[in-house]
Amino acid sequence: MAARIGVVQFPGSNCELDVIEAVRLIGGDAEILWHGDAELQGVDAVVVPGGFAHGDYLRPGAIARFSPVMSAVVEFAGQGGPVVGICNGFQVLTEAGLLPGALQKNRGLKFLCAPAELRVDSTNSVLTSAATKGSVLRVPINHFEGNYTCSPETLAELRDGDRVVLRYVDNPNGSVDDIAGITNGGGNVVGLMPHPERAISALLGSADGLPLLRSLLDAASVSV
Amino acid sequence: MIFMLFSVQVEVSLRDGVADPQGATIERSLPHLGFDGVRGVRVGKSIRFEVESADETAAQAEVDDLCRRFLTNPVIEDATITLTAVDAASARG
Amino acid sequence: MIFMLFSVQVEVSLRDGVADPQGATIERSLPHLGFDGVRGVRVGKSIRFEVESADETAAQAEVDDLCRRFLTNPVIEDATITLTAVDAASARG
Amino acid sequence: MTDADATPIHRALGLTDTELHEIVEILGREPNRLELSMYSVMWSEHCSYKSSRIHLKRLPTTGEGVLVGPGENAGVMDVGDGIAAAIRIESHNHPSFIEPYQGAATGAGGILRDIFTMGARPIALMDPLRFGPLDDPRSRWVAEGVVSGISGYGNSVGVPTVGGEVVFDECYKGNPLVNVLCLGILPVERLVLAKATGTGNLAVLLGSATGRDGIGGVSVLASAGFDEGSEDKRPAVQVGDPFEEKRLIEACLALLDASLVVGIQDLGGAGLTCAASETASNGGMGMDFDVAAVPRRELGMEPFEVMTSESQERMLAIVTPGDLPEVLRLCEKWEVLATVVGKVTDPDEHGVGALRIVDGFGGAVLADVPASSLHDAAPLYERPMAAPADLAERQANGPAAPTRDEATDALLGLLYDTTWVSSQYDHQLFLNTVEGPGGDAVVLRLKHPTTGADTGRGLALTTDGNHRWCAVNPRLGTAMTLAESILNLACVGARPIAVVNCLNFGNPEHPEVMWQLSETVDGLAEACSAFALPVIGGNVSLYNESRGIDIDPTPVIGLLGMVDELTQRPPGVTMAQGDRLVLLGDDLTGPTPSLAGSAVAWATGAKGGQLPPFDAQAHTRVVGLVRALVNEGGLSGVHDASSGGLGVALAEMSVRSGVGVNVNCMPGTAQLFTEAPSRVVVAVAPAGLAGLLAAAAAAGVPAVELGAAEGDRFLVAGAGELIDVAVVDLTATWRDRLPDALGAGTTQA
Ligand SMILES: Nc1ncnc2c1ncn2[C@@H]1O[C@H](COP(=O)(O)OP(=O)(O)O)[C@@H](O)[C@H]1O
Ligand SMILES: [Mg+2]
Repeated sequence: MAARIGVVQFPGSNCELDVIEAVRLIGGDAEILWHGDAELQGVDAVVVPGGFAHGDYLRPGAIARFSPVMSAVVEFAGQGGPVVGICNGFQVLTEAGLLPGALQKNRGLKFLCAPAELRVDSTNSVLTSAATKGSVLRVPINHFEGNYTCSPETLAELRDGDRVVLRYVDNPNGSVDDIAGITNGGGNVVGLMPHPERAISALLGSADGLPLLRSLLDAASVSV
Repeated sequence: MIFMLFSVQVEVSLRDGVADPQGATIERSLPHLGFDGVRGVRVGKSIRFEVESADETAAQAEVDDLCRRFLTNPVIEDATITLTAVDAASARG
Repeated sequence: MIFMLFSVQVEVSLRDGVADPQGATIERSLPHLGFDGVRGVRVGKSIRFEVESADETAAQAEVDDLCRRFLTNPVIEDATITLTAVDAASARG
Repeated sequence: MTDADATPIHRALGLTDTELHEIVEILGREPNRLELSMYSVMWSEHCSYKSSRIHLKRLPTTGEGVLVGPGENAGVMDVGDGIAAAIRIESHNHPSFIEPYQGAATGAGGILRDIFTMGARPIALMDPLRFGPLDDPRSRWVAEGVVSGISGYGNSVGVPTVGGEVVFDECYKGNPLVNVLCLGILPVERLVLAKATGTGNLAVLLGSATGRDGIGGVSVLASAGFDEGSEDKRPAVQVGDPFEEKRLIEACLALLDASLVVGIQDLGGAGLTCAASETASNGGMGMDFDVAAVPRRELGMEPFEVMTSESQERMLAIVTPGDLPEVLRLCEKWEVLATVVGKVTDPDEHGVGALRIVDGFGGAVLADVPASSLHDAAPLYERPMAAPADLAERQANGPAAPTRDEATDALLGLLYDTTWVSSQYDHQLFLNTVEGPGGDAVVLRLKHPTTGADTGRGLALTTDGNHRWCAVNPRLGTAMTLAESILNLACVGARPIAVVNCLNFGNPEHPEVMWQLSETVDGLAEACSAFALPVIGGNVSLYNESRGIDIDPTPVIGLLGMVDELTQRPPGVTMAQGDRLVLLGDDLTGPTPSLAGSAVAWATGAKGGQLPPFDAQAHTRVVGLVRALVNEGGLSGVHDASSGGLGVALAEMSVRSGVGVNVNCMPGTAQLFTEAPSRVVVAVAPAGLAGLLAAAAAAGVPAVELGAAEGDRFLVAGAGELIDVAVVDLTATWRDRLPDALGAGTTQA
């Protein structure tokens, strides 16, 4: 039986179907988890996808983190369940306290939709376990608020704990320490600004998101 | 129970030491527009609303809580709250 | 010529009657977060900076102009300006 | 509009005395103020096309695959596999001048609603934009705000903006053009039209509460030019809410999927008046409309304000009473406000349905007009037209070609990279974008809208306008614009299937403008017939003028095409070290070509002359050859020579690939900068050269080997050196122009 990935849908989410398409492409099962349900329907992993949950009004993720589904996601993460937040999903996970730090407006104060090169700096996470440490992946970014910010103490913890999983080769948004993606202490919760689901085939310009998505599917399969 | 109406302004600003890309961008572009001598630009939010509460203490407590849990992200933001009682006559208006 | 330093706060708010989708969305979500009795939420910007000018009148004129030409679009926004002279000692600080 | 005002109310509302007289004829009595304001918005230029309608009739609108032509919210084509494509283009020019961010944002919002009204999921936006010159601060402010507005709205609403145009010209200084095109897809069987049928059915208003936004906007903003005095009209600005629109899209598509909707119409210009009367009259019915039931954002609104407000993000759905509970449940899920505001009523014995505005069902009747009269009885003007008096003189006065010494600077002056704009737009959402912004045309994977199944085919899109050509000769210029669009599609391996157009013109009360419009329509009609393409929709934007000066005529063409087998990315605007460069469509042996209407001529203010000749049959041969070559897969790069001619085409291939160019057969600068149609540069590996030239010969297409892609300099020579510049310098000029001018981040968001 294929691992089942639940993809959270808030009003205003927009990458949920793309994530589902990408997961299916690599042989996983994927389904929508409606934000108003407090149940995860027994999925093996959760993706909080990109988009503009609740319009990103007030702050990205500020309203979304109060949705019933998020209590269930927090509980699932606490039990070691794999949870990945992509772009807006990363913002939601930081607001929900599952990941430290915050995402501010890009340094250049512009929305940026562009290819980015990411270096895999740690494979100790559910999103990077199947990638090669030190390898460079071409994966698009698509955000206005992707400028990762945290306190010096948090940064030290992230570094010391090998928790910065992806770094930009050429920092596009001003993120501290070129951070593109981080994980929690357990390696089971990952947030990243780039969109691996957009890099799944040469026809679309890159297939470099596949090792990341495969890592997640592997992690999800463990619990199947 | 009688409720009182308060008019509230919350100024949400970035905490000291947190970089402010918006402020920096405005500051950088000002000389090109012919504005000199402006510095230290910081951009925050101003959120205004009215709240009904039993009394000023209760209102203040509710707004404090609202700011801490929702209106700010304490990792990077601070809130300054200004609370003003609205008299009943104007409240009906 | 001696210049004075002023600390300025500009509150940029949407003009009356102009829709404020952000404020409306925040207001709609509050009951779900357990906050009742809050209404009329309007979201604006708060911009703080310091400006050096010959005197208060000149400073006020410059900030007025800055608001009109750059910080707001008068078509949909109003600015409320608060100007405070900063004494020289603290200005150096 | 106070009673003390000396101007009669109808004139203040923009109605002429004759128009008032007609209203009295229709009603058999004097209209009241509510009725008058309803007629005034519906009979405005924006809603009634009163100046352009008689001309638009000349466009060919039928053809293979056309499911819905002009007259509905969007045109719809059958694209196979049970899928239909809905497409529409619209302008938001005047609002964008006044409030660039919101003007552009609400323009995007409006066109999206036109698409999902048809039952289609919007999958792509395109934004052909035209601004004043970059050295004008106000134009920079407008450009920055417009791009931020489209970015802010389009990204957030979750529809990728996959392409568009960015043009700067003096003529747009006081009147920018912000056109937006939207493409959607739907299962053929889900197609719905804006129709109210079934007596007793309910009209349900979905979406935002109604405020005083844009009251009088249609008549005041869209139907009169403006200059310094514009400030008076300012409170009419609308604010967009992409989050509301996103929920509205999801809710409406959910209603349609569940077959809960009899008819549906978006609220655009003329707001509720338009939606209520249009659905009723399209269904041959009447409607009782309860103005008191409309949820409001502001206190104290008058019925006429509610009925003409242009508050954004609203839809009117016609549903059966039995389905109402399920409709309300789905709307609640998506947090979309839904309110019953109307009831469909029977027409009278003559088949005329009445639109009655009531204060509560069964309450006072505030207005009572034949629903169809608001549309069908709208005035139709045959406005005077005249060719410009100095036409012959202008035509005789062609531009001179740049000298050898001027050539390098002339080329550098024409280059700019539009990535500054397109990188602010999500152009990849939905995983369809195979070729996005920056290519000759957009290519999107075609997946089934509900099952997601990949068809292995692609949709292609392009928007094109050329005000320079059309200023020189509106008729031929428009035909050449369509031809260029077709060639753009060929460069990505696509064949065209349908045309939409946005006609941006000056003041229709100027006879010269009406002549331009008429010529344009004829040029488009002729070209559509020549290429067997139907026009399935469009929009007309008039009064684009400032201080009495009209913009150059600017028809913008949107072209939809198909890629029949989408297995690889098109070669793109690029080339590889060592490639041979070949020009197709011209062998450079003809007489010295005209530079009339070219970018290089415009840069020196030379706006006369006669356009280079255009031969539709020769064009068709080039298009067929290029499409075949692209689909065979042997090219390493391809780019048509359009704005800036061959010089700019080669330079763009060079900067995009980082490879130099060595061309040594250029007879002169005229050949380099002419914008003669039907010319394409292709890059091939040396081994492919002979085959390529043979294919051109077999297709009857003139061709010439230009030289090589090599080194790190951009060298063009012929009988002597024309251009010599390092690729790094060429690249810096190209890449930095927009960031340098517009670079500071947005403060308008
Ligand atoms: N230039 C044109 N060519 C063809 N059809 C046009 C043109 N301009 C407008 N139309 C058609 O007229 C109809 C009404 O347009 P419009 O009033 O702008 O629609 P809406 O009510 O949605 O704003 C549309 O179907 C549109 O496609
Ligand atoms: Mg419409």
